[in-house]
Amino acid sequence: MSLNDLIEILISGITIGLVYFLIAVGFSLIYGVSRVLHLSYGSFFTWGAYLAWIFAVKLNFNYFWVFVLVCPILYIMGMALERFVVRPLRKRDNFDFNVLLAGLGVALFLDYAAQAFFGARTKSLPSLLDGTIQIHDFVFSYQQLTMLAAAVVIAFALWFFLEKTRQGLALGAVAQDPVGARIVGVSLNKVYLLTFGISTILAGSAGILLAPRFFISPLGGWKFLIKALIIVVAGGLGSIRGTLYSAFLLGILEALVGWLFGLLWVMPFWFLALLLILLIKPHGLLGSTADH
Amino acid sequence: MKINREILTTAGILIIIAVTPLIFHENSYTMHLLIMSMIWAVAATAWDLLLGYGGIFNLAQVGFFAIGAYATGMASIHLGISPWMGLLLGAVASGLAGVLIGLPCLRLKGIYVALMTLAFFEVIGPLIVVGINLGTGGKAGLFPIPPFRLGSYVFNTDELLPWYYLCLILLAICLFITYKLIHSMLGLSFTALRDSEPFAQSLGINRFKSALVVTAIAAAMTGLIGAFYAHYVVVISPRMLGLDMFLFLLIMIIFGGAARFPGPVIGAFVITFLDDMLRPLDSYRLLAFGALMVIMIMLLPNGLMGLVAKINIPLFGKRDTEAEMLNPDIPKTY
Amino acid sequence: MIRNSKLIFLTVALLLFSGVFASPSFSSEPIKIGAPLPLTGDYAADGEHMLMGFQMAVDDLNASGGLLGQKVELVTFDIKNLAAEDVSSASKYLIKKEKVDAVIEGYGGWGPDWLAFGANSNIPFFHGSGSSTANELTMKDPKSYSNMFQYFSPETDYGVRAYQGLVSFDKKYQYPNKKIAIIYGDLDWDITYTRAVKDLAEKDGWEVVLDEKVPYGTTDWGPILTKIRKEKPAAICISILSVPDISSFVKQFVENPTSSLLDISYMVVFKEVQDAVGEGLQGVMGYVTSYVIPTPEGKKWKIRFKEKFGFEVPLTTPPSTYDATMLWAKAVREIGDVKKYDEINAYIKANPYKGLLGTYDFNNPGQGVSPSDTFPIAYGQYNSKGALSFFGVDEFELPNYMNPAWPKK
Amino acid sequence: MILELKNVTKTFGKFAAVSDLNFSVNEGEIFGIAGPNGAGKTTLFNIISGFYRATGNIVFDNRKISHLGPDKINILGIARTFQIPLLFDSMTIYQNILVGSHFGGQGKSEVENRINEALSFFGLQELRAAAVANLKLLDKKLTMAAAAFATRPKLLLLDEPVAGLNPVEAELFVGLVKKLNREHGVTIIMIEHLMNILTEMSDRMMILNNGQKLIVGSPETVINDPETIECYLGNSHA
Repeated sequence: MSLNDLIEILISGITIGLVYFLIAVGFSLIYGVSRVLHLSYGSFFTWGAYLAWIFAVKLNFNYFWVFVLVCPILYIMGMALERFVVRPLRKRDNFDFNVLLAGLGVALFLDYAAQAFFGARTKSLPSLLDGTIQIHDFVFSYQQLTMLAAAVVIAFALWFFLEKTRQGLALGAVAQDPVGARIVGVSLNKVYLLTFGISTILAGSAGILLAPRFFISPLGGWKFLIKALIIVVAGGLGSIRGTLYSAFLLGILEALVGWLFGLLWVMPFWFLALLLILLIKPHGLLGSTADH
Repeated sequence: MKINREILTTAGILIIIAVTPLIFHENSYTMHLLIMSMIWAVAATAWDLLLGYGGIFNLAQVGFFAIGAYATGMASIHLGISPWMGLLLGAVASGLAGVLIGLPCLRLKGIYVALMTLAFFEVIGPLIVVGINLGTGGKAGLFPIPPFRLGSYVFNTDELLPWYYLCLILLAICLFITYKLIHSMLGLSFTALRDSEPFAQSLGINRFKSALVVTAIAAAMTGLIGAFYAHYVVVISPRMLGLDMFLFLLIMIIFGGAARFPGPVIGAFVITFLDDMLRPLDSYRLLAFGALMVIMIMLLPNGLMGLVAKINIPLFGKRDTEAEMLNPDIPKTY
Repeated sequence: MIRNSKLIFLTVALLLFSGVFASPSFSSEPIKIGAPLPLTGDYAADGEHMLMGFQMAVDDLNASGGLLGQKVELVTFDIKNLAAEDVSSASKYLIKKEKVDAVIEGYGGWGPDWLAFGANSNIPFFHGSGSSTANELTMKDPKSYSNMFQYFSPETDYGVRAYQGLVSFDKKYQYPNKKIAIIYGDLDWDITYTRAVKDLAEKDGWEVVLDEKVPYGTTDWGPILTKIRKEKPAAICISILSVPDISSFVKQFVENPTSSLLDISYMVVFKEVQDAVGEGLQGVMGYVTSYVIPTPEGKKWKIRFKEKFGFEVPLTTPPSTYDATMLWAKAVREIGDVKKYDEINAYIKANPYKGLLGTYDFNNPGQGVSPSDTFPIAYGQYNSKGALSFFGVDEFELPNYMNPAWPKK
Repeated sequence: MILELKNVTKTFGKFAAVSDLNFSVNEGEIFGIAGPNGAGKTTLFNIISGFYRATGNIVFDNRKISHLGPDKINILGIARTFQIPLLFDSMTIYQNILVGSHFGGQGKSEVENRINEALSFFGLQELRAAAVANLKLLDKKLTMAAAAFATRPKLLLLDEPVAGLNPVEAELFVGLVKKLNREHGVTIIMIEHLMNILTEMSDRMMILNNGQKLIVGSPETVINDPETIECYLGNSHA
């Protein structure tokens, strides 16, 4: 393996990592704050892309307006899910189990609703920016760079929101200790609503950003949901920083395994990596040890 | 064994299944649906042992089904072993796989078990494809898997009655095992762990051991019926690991009632026939199922069996209390 | 809340039972055609197109007074992700319950599955698997498979055609080396097809520098592209029957291309790939399993299709299911009784049928069509307008060949 | 000496919930633990009963137990209750106690005896077939204690057993605890917020603050100790 090969593999690993971070971050947030394993997350990813397709392709809006229009819709969808499905279940026994299954039901519904509205055939979104740029021997597409920029912006915005705003701090408080947070006057329901809204925006935005690269189909979200699950577990449930690390770790692993053994071996190796991480650190790379 | 609602319902179901061919044996499609329902009934019941009774979110159950099917498929095609041995082999192979998966996964807690086993489930398909040199048949699958023989009689696809009663026997065996398990001390232990893990542990229950044993048993039952499935449908391929079976089994459990033995059996029959009835809806069918799944969870969390439990039948004395419904046969005296 | 939940129940119940009553009833017994199709799941997109071909055929038959004076009715069965038990259920449902008089499927069992379930009856059974294994199995046991007809050429023939297509550019393109990269999905179809390409290439002295199987669902091609850029092969042949997979491959390849001719096999016909990749697709090539031959009837049919469904007919899928339905209908008319299955089968086997895509000739031990002058496999290339241009059908004259969009380095 | 802790420390991240704790409990005594919220009392119980792994050494009945899991520790003879009733809600009272008797108790032939004894000791005979989900708090707490008792513990850890009970119920419960100690010789460690109950019952007491031991001694010495007073007053000012 020459140095150039290695660098090229690293670049593709990092690109894959970027994709995975964008996909997994909202999933991580929602589990961290509300302890909901959100199995319909992948469907919102798909719906984000479909909504963008309506505005960008059918109505010919530019991407700025697409985001402006789609984000509020996603926010409302996420809040509706929390308010009408998750919250009623919260009061009952076996919350974890029921919410998991309800999530699967919602996913099934949303996916086939997408097929009913948009048809089963694959759709595509135009690139945000076309073209490539060459640096030394290596070529980057603007799409890749847009994704990088988006990942940085999202990571920074999330950090700012969680660390510097009142509502963000409330989210953090609930994530650490729901009972304590309620005692100091945080409304849990409001925080959960907010979390679902924001995560859904994150899922949908990832869908929009990645659709030019991966395309949209009604069941297209599942593949990414599964990957997001593995990433988030490996990183430590609820830890955004852990998600960041494990997304890149597994992305680079994917590129390496793909290069050395072939892409067929990627999933088996991922599984092995996950197994190893959890055997050494049962709560993932940066998972909190006091997880209830 | 004290006669109770669970036994009555189960016996009723088995008797109805046993006499149904008197009416339908001419209608081979209905017979086929009934056989498929029985297959799903076993798989759903075994899964419910983990999800409902054990509170163990093992999402790799469909994987065990495939392992059982592949064990017998590969052994009977490549090694020429008898399909009857194949049934046993399927159960053993899946049981072992259950232990192997359980060893790392069950040391984890709650939701981590779900994620780990889901990851494992996702990796079985790729492993089957990668293992083409070991005789898995790769993505195309294995074909044709030889049928059962009884003396000089060879089971064939034109005559479904022998398949039907063989499947019924397997179903009855699995239901008996499940019933006995739920009402054994082992059953009490994993139900206790589900209800309150810390309290159960503080009273001397070994969480890991209990979860491992029930995982192995559930996997073995699933593998057994997976092996039967392989011989019955003649062709198996990694396509069985798609989302369909996964989701449908869950819907069956929800519909019949999780931890409401024999709810999943009822769920399996209702959903299999409902799915067939809804065929004219084509792709809207799954839209309806998604909605149905959410509505059931929201409005009828204990499923159909939860409704059965509420019915008062004067003939059988007063209504069982909820707790007795769950564990009526735990010995009152030793 | 109680009223609310009742309302929900009512809605669901209505939704559920509307299905039961939706099937219309006829006074006289209609003739039923069974169509197992993937209507949900990963292959639903193709299922939709197959269904359109059937709808055209059934409407045409009924508009002309039905078949032997009886109305023709299509019975579909959703085979989801093509799992064996769904294929098995499909056969039982259609043959045993619905008692259809023919089964025609688009593709869905990859050959052997259909043989397993179709051979139990003698009703005419058409499958479009394009599987050489299916032909071989039929040859071994012609008696029990006498009702099975494969109306697509097997994948090995496409391999031959694709290889001929690729190397025929030698004069115009001047291959910089004799290296070829072969990438394929893990379906039997992909494996057998690329194996054929590989064998021919090696015989001709090409060096196969990459021979890699990839899983379906691959949309990040970085590691593979790194290998390609390292080897710089003169030709790349990739076969994976999925729009997202192939589109992302081309898109990511074009971002930093090597001077290789790119053959994306059958996926060249998909309009979605064209929409997704855009300009980058210029010069990409591939074979076309079949296409509507530009006769007057063919042209008329294409116009009718557009009027009915509102878009240009996709190249292969709807005309295939249309042809299969019509060729069966012709045999039924000739025999004069839809229930005389053995006679109908014998007729279909003995008499070639001229359809939209060419002449279907099942008169061979495998009972499958194979490519010929009258049943051509075409080889095509995207031209700069984004439309597909065919290369000569009889000989490779390459009238419209153009260099790929990416620069030759 | 039935239980001895040496240099026991438990940290969560940077926060030390219990730090360098040393104390011992004598066989047959009632040992009370008090301290402000967040002092590490429940964490200490979780360490002793094996739910948390801590550094340091714990010896019970001449055996090192610091590396064992909760089930093993229970079988060696330590049982516990929880602050909030964590019962098996889908079962009857009888079955709740059966779990303890079968899995925690020694000698399988004695299972039924242990259950009956526990039922009658805690006055639950009448309710034995009742589902626990709908019981009132007192009965839930009694069931939890009865199940723990059915494991035949040498040492019983009670985490705020009377919290949430009215004075009459609390008195009943306290009486049962004392009887358990006197008649069955069970050593008891008890966490309690209400100082008057604790001083009345305990043979010795310990005050915890910020995960550290402030003082151990007889109730009188502890309650008159200036550090204890400051700790409680200081806490109430905060």
